[in-house]
Formats: sequence, C-alpha cells, structure tokens
Amino acid sequence: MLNRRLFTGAVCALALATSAVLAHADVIKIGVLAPVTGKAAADGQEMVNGAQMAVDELNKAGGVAGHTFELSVGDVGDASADAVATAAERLLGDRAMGAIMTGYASGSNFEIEMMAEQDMVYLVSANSAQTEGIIAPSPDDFGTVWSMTPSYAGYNTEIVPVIEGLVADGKLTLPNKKVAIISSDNPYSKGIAEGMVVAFGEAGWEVTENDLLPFGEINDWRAFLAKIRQNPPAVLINTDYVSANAATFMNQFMEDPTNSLVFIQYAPSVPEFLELTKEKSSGVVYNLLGGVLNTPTNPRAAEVLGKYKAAFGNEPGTYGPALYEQVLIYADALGKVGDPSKRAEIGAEIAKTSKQTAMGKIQFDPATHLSVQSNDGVPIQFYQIRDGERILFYPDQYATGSFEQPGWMK
Amino acid sequence: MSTRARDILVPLACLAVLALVPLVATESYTRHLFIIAFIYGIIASNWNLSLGHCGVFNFGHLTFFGVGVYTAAIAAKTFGINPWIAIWLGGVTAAFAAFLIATPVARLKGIYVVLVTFAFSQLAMQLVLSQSQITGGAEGMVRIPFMRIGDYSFVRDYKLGYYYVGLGLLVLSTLFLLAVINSPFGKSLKAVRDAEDYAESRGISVSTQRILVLVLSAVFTGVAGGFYAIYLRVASPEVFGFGTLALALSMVLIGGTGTTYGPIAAALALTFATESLAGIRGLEEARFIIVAVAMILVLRLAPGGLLGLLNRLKI
Amino acid sequence: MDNLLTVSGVTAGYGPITVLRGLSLHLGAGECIGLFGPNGHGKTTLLQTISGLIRPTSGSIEFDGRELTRLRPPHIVEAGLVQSPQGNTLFGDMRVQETLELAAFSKHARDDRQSNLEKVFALFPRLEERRPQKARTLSGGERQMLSIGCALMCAPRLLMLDEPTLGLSPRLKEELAQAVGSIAKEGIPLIVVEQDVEFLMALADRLYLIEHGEVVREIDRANAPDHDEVMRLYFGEAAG
Amino acid sequence: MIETLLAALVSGLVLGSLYALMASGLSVVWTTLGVFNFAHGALMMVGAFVAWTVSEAAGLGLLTGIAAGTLVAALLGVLIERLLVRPFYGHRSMLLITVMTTLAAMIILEKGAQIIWGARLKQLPRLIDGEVSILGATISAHEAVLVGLAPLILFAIWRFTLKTRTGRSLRAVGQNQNSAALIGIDVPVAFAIAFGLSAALAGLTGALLGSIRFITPVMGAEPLVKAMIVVIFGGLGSLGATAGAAYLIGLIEALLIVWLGLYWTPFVLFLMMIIVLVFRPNGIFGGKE
Repeated sequence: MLNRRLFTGAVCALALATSAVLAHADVIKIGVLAPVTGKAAADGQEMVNGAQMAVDELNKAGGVAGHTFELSVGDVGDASADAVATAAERLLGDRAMGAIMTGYASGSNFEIEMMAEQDMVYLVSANSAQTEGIIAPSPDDFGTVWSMTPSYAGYNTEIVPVIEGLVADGKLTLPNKKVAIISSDNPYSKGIAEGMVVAFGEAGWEVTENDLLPFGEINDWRAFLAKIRQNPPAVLINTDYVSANAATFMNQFMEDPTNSLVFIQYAPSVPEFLELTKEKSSGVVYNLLGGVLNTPTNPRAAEVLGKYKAAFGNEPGTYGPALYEQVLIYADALGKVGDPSKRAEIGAEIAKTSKQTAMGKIQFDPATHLSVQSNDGVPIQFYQIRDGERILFYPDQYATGSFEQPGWMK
Repeated sequence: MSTRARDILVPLACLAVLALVPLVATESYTRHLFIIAFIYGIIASNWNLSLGHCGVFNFGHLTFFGVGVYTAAIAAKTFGINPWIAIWLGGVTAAFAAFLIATPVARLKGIYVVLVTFAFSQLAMQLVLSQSQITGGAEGMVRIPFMRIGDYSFVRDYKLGYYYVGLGLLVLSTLFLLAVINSPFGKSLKAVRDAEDYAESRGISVSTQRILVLVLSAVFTGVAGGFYAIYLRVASPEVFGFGTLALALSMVLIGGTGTTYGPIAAALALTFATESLAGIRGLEEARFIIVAVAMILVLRLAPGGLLGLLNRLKI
Repeated sequence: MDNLLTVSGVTAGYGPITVLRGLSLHLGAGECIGLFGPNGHGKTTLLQTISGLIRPTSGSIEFDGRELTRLRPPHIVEAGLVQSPQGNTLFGDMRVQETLELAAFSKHARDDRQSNLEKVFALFPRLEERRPQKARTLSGGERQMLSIGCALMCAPRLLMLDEPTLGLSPRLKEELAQAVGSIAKEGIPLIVVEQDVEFLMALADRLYLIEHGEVVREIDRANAPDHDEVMRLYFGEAAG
Repeated sequence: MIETLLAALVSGLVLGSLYALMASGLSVVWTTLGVFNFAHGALMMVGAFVAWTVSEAAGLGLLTGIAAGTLVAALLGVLIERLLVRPFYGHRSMLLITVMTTLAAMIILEKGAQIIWGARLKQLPRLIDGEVSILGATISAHEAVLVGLAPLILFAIWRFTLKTRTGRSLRAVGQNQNSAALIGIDVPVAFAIAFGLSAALAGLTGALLGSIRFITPVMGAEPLVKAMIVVIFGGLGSLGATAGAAYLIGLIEALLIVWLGLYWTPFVLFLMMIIVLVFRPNGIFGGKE
C-alpha cells in the first residue's frame, strides 16, 4: 500500500524537526476540520464550539503535561475535495499542530489518508462506514486515526427486533406486517435502507415501497405520501438524514396521517427538527449509534449538554458533545505520553481508551478503529419524541421512559 | 523593453521563479497551495479561451473539469490504468463532452448560451449522482491510485513530484493556448467576437468555430481534472458545484479576459489571498464576499482585468 | 436674445467616434428650420444631442434662454423640446391608443392629454382607425404618423422631426408633408431633417446644410438658390 | 390511481403558484432591462429572513414581517440596480457583465445572510393554521392561501403594466429605450422601479415560502433554477406566457414525481429546458423571431 520505507528517513527528519519545535512550545494547536461555511455550517459551528469548550476547560485547569491548547479551524466549506484537502494541508502544515478533530469533513473521509501519511492524530465522528472502508484493509497504517462512531451495521438490523418487542409487550398495535421505506441517494441513507429491507424481509415482513430519492433538498414528499396512503403500511421508514427534509416529511405526513408507525433515521436527534415540527413530530421514533446518551445512568451526558448550553445558549446535537469528548480523549493520551510530537505513541495510547463519555463508554476496535457497539459500550439507542421530549425507550437499562402508541395511530 | 521581448521574457522569468519555489517552500502546505493554484490556473486560462477570446459565455466549463476528474478516477481505480495515462484520458473525454455541449450551443446567442450550458452542467451532475455504482454517487470515489515513477512514489515526498507535474501541465496548457491563439484559427476567433456578421461575410463559419473552440478549451481543463483526481485521490460531485464555478469565474474576470496570463496570475493570487484569509477565525464567510466585491470592482473599474490594467499603464 | 434654440459649438459622438465637430445653429421664435445633407454626417446625432440622448463633449445648447446641455431627456421633454425619431416601430407590443396616451407622460402634457389626442386624430385620421392595433402591425407610413403623433402628445414647444417621409410611397409622402405643414401652421416651431430639399424649402424659413458634423452652408428664403444649385450642393459637394 | 393523480394535480398547483410568483419577478426585470438577475433567489431569501427577524425575533407579528421582508428586498433590489447594473448600461456585453455582477450579488447576499442570521434553520409561523382538502388531497391552509394569492398578484401586476402610466412606461422602456426617453420617460427611474418591483415580488414570495420551507441562506437557489426553467419555457418576454409556463412546469414536475419518482425529475426538467432552448428559444408560447 503506502510506500512507507522509502520515505521513513524523510519522515524521521521531519519528526525530529517538529519535535524540536513542539518540545519548546507551550501551546499545542488543536485543529478542527469542519464545514464552518456553506450548507452544513450549523454542524460545523457546533463542532468548533464543542472543541472550543474542551480547550477552554483544559486551559483553565492549567493544561496537560505543561502544555496549553489553542484551537485552529480549517473550514471545508461545501466539502469539495480541494477545499477539504487545502484546509487539511493548512492544519497539517502547522508545526504546532498536535491533533485534528472532526465530526465529518468530506463525505468520503478521504482526508484520513492524508492524516495517516503524516501520523497526525485524527479523531472522526461520522461516516463510520467510509472510515472502516479506508482503515480495515490495513489498520496498522492508520495508527493515529480513530472513529467515535461504531459500525453502522446496528442501524440495519436492530429496528426489527425492537419493533417486534414493542408489539409483543403490547405497547404497540400494528394493523399489518407491511413496511414502506424511502431513502436518499447517499451511502449512509441508502446503505441503511438496503440493510433494513433485508432485515425486515428475513423477519417475514412485506416491503411495500422501497423508494430512492436524489440526495439534496426535498420540499415535497406528497407524491410519495400519496402512494403510502393508497396502501398504508404498519411501519413507515425514512432514512433521509437531512433534518430539514425529515421535518418537511413529518409535517406533510401529518396533513393526513395513516395508521403507521413513523421511523426517521438520525434527523429527529437534531434539535432543529423539534423546533421545525413542534407538536407534529410527537410520536415519531428514531435511533442513534454514537449519539449523546442522555440518561440518568450516564450522568456524563447531562453534564456535557449542560455545559454546552451554558456556554453557547442552545441545545447541541451530536457534534458539539462529540468534539468535546474527542479533544478530551486526545488530552488524556497526551497526558500519558507527555510529548505532543510523539504522535504515533499518542495514537497507540488512544487505542487503549476506555472512557465513559457523553456517548457511552468508548472503546476502540483494533481491526476497524471504530468504537465498539454494545449495551455496555456505545449502545444503539431508540427514542420516541413525545410532546417535544426525547424519550429513550431502548435499551432498557438506559430507558428514561417507555414507548407509547403515537397519537395519530388507531 | 519591446512588447515582443516582454511577452516572452516576463513569462519565462515567472516560470523560472515557479520552478525554484519548491527549493524555498519545503513544507507541503505551501506546495499544495501552488498545485491547487496551477490547477485553477489551467481551468481559468482555458475557460478564457472560449469566454475571452471567442465571446462564448460557457457556464458549463467546470463540467469539462468534472468529466476529467471522473474519467481519471474511474480509469485509474476501476480499470487499473496507470495514473499517468489516466489524466490524459480526462482530456479526451472532456473534449468529447465539450463536443456534445457545443453542438446545440453553437447556434445560440447571449443569455441562451448561459442557460443551456448551465443546464448541461446540472445534467452532468445528476448523471454522476445517479450512476453511483460507477461514480460512487454523492460520496464520490476515494483511494484512487497515486503516481509513481519506477520506485519513486509521489506520496510522502512533501508533494515535490506533484508540484512539478502540476507546473508542467500548466506550462503545456499555456503553450497549447498560445499556439491556438496565434494560429490563423485563433485570429479568426477575435473577428467573430468583435464582428460576427463581418466574420460570416468573410466565410468564417461561426458555429463550426464555436464548436472547435469549446472542444479545444476542454482538453486541458479535462487533463487538469484528471490530475486533480489523481493528486487528491478523490472524485466527488462537488466539482460540479457552484462554489468552484464562482471561484474560477472570478479568476477569469479579475485576471482579465483579454490575456492568456491574466487568469493564471489571478488563480495564483486568489488562491493565496483567500487562503490567507481562511486561517482567520470568523472571516470564513467574509472571504467569499471579498472575492465577490473584488470581481465587481474589477468589472467596473478595470474591465480588462488587473493584468490588462497593468499593461495599459505600461508597467 | 430672441432665439428659441441656440446650439453653439457642439462636439459630440458615440464613444471614441466624434460625429459633430463644433456645430452651431439657431432657431428664432416661431421659425421653422430644415436640416439636410448626406447620410452619416451628423443630422440625427445633432437631434439626439439636443434631446439629451447623447451628451456633448463640448459646446452648449440653450432653449428658451435655459441651458439644456447637462439635462437628461425627461427634463428636456418637460421643457417642451420634443423629438419624433426616425421611422421606427416605437413600442411594438403596444396598441396605438395606449402609445399615444402614454406619450403624454411629462407633467405639463398630462393636462391637455384629451385635447391633444383629438388633435392627433384630426391630423391623422388613419391612426384613429388603427387605435386597437399593436404598433408592430402598422405600415411604415402609419408608424411614422404614430411617431409624430407621440411627439405631439408631449405638448411640444419645439418639435424636431427626423426624416418623417423616409422610405414612404409618393402618395403617403404627400399626406405626411401636408400634416407636417399644418403642424407648422398651428405655430409650433419645427426642426425638420429631410433628404427631400424641395419639401424642406416649401416648409422651412431657413435651411442648414450639414456635412462632416459641421454647418457648411446656411440658406435663407431670401437668398434661396434655384433647384439646380441645390442639387449640385447636395450631390456634388457631398460626393466631393 | 385517480387519487394519486389528483394529489399530483394539487401538488402541481402549489408548485406552480410558487414558480409563477418567482418567475414573474424575474421576467419583469428581463423584459424591462434585458438583464437576467441571478440574485433574484437571494432576494427571496432576504425577504424570508427579514420577515423572520421582524415577526419572530422582534415579535411584531407575521403580517408586519411579510411587509418588512417585501420592503427590504425591494430596497436591496433598487440598490443592486444602482450599483451593479446601471454602470453597465449601453455596454456592448451588458447582458453578460450583469450575469456576473448579479452572480456576485448573490454570493454577497448569501454569505452576508449567513453572517447575520447564522447557520441554524429558521421557520415562520403560518398565516392560517390547519389543513385544507382540495379534490381529496390535503394541503396546509397556508399553501392554500399561496395558491389563491398567486393569481391575484399576477393579475395585479398584469393590470399594472397594462393600465397604469408607470406600468406602461416600464413596457415602453423594455421595448425601445430611446423612444421612451424621447417622450419624456425617465429611463433610469423606470429601471429602478422594475428592479424594485421584481425584488419586492421576490421578497414577498420568500416571506410566504418561509412558512412552508425552511429559511436558510441558500433557500433561494432551487427556486431560482426552477424560475429560470419557467421563464425559458414561457419564452423570455411576456408575463402571461411566464405565468402559464409556471403552472405548466409545476404540473409537469408533480406528474413526473409520480411517474418517474423524485429521483429523475430534475434530470428530465433540465433535459426539457435544453430541448426547448435549442429548438424553440422563444419558448413554447413564444412566436418566431
């Protein structure tokens, strides 16, 4: 793969040079690669805020191993490859850069290779399927790159037993065993939708609709909903994760709801979704992997959310808390190694992380560098929105309430 | 200095300076910026061939670039073709795409050219998005093979190799443009731009000429796209997006539509100028505004572009 | 100063091309003057400069004792100096009635709109017949009538006509010449640009021959040359 | 099947109303000045944001907000005309230069909105709550208001250009600038009025749309592209043709979504646009040149 040996010499020379700079530097820069401008700017701002919060906190506590921190932002704009690469290069080119954090920078995560080539510590939140695709063939080449999100496989399958469990417990009454799925043409939505089709099929469900939309802004779901109303399924699934699209979907569904359980992928976890749908979304179900685990059994989440709200005045989604935790994970590893220029060692230290975070207990899988999904680690969480509240109803040990039949269903 | 000497010596001096840059700029960030500027320089100067020299307002120029990006990506990754060859294939398919666009556009005028070429670029993006099993759809293609010469790999040499490949392509593209412009064909382009009816009365077929000029302007744009894919090792549909288009257009306008070197100079200047602003937190949005304002000011105050202004002042 | 209009030393043109080179002429109160000369030598440019469509680079234009040189067209029309442009389609998609109504645009013309409309229809009965028709469907002569009609709707205190009979059949030409004559009789001062010198001689008190953007000869009724001399002036000198 | 078709019909009516409002504004500037205003969508976005600020952030009520959004957009429109369009009147390639300057205006407005209003999505409340059932298809009452309002506004513009002095003067300027000037019409004033009117329409549309869609700095981009398609279909020129084309495109789009799915609909629309441009540049309702 990467032609490493040839350039070991050059890399060593650079490592020496950077260590000379870093050893004397009191201030370590932490890069945030984020879409601060453009369509995804809301996410990008949140990433920066989360990281800023961690940096401020660390500095207030006197720094780590004698070093204080400073944030440096690389804007990836609308995520064109040259914008991402240029922002990444700028951060990578800074000799004082200790680590780089992101929620997501490019859709493809191609920048992971740039980071690995320079042994830069790079912690990622989203797009774990792409991360896995790049890292899994040769994990050893990516010693400094780690993903906070577990494999998305759980998104494909867990929904079936959860819904059937609700029916078995008598909490949910369904009119039939039909499911309709609509997804958007991006690997995340499409991949999950395909996985769900298989999972429902294997459990004996009939998939009545399996539609694909172009990825982008969707303002009118009525044509699809008209088809749904012709043949109402027991479960209606939308895997388009764009919160504005999902909110429109929900609002238009509620114009003339069918007797169906509505499940929307990811989007309802974004605070905006609630603001935009208000009472219309009461009853909708979604799940999260690697999202904030805000339950009494994980007080860490409430603490982080509280701090974020106090600092920035609004409720964060996933990326604020995630970037906050990422910076702290790096700081922990730095504390153990001591020298910020020993990035490979810091990467190795991050690999050993076992830490209770706002997302649950983070541990990394050495084969994929993703965090491990389990009910004791990073769990898959099922939520129902009711009257503007997010009620975590699965898994049971974290539950903050129980599922209730949505108001529009008979 | 005579104009002739200036036209030859100044570019040569600039080239010599650019050739020596990597000796001074040893870190990969600066070299990366130069490489990106070279790519934009090729896009802008070739766009200028149709826009400035022939007056065809082609809003789909970035489509040629995108076609080059995907051609090289698919050739190198899916078919395992050597990246050195793959980037040239980008030029071939881009020229073909240009021919497809040019045939209907050749007969149209003014705003209709803008609209049709814009529609074509949207169409191309939709095609790329929809054929996700080939193109990777919205998320694009990653891990595209990189360049090497024998055992020398272009990865981990602090972009030294890519710097010279980029510069080399820019030089080739510029020589190509100069050859086109100074040929009898190039001279007839100006005639069409300035007086279409007169040109037609002299037996110059305007539509054939437009088709030819669009195809020629696509060749090195496609090659630049191929190089972009190989260099960044990624192909994603944002290349068809509006951001890239606006940036390249501002380079053509600020550099000056009448000159060959203007857009290249503007590409270098704008890449470094916007990048120097990008490092300042809070200015992320403002830098786009600054570029847009600069574009308006140049159009109002120096319609020939900044280089044209310098020329007029005999500097 | 008795002159209604005084043009002194006007230089003007289109961009880098200079058409008028220090041209001077004047028009006394109640007078009609005619301009003639070869095509492309500045007659239309002169009218456009007086109307404010072209801004002169030097010289001055005074109308009724008021400096017009820096004014924009709407203010010049407001002052009562109105031009009927060379045979064009005006506003192709507008109906005749609409066009005439619109033409009474300036403040001082608005009050007399109805009576002026009646005057125009009295002058050009054909226009009344064509009222609901769109301008683009009119014949060349009718378009010319509409153009003059529009100018009359502006309540002119001085009317400039640019080749009112250009390209018309002899019969129509006659009709228009009569109409222009009756406008003059009503006491509206005129500046008429024409190729047909005999028509001008019959109408105007004085004639200016314009060549290369300058007045090369002023002809009075008193020193009127005979027909042959005019022809020689016209064709001989223009050719030479 | 019939129900699906009816749903598509109603959906097409809603889309058509929106497109008609957007495209008629674009068309007013095009017919009067011969300028294709690429900042039209951005003006719509400004209208929505201002309406939001006045009605939600300042709490002055939705109608005040809509009025403020319309007004601010109109003023911006006049400003764009003054600064970015007027300096190029009479220039040989004015059309193309103004394409670029209005594009620059679009960038400035979009990025400026992001700086002022931030990245988070916003939404306006609806004029009327509740749902309305038309032909068995349900739409929100607010959309029903839009459907009813669009023809009224179009009719008002049509009467304005046909019957009023100012409206006629805009048409006159659009058809022959010099002749218009010679009957005393102040051409630059007419241009400013046309731009202001068009921008006011954009602002109003944006403020109305802000209750149905989400307010973001780039919310104007998609409607602008659709308005472009509409104006091309109708033929760059007449208001009636533009309005007709708007409803036609809305309907075609809705039917395409039913038959082909959302996936291929934009593709087919662009393809149709190219075909119309190449074979009937004057639009499907336009005559020969």
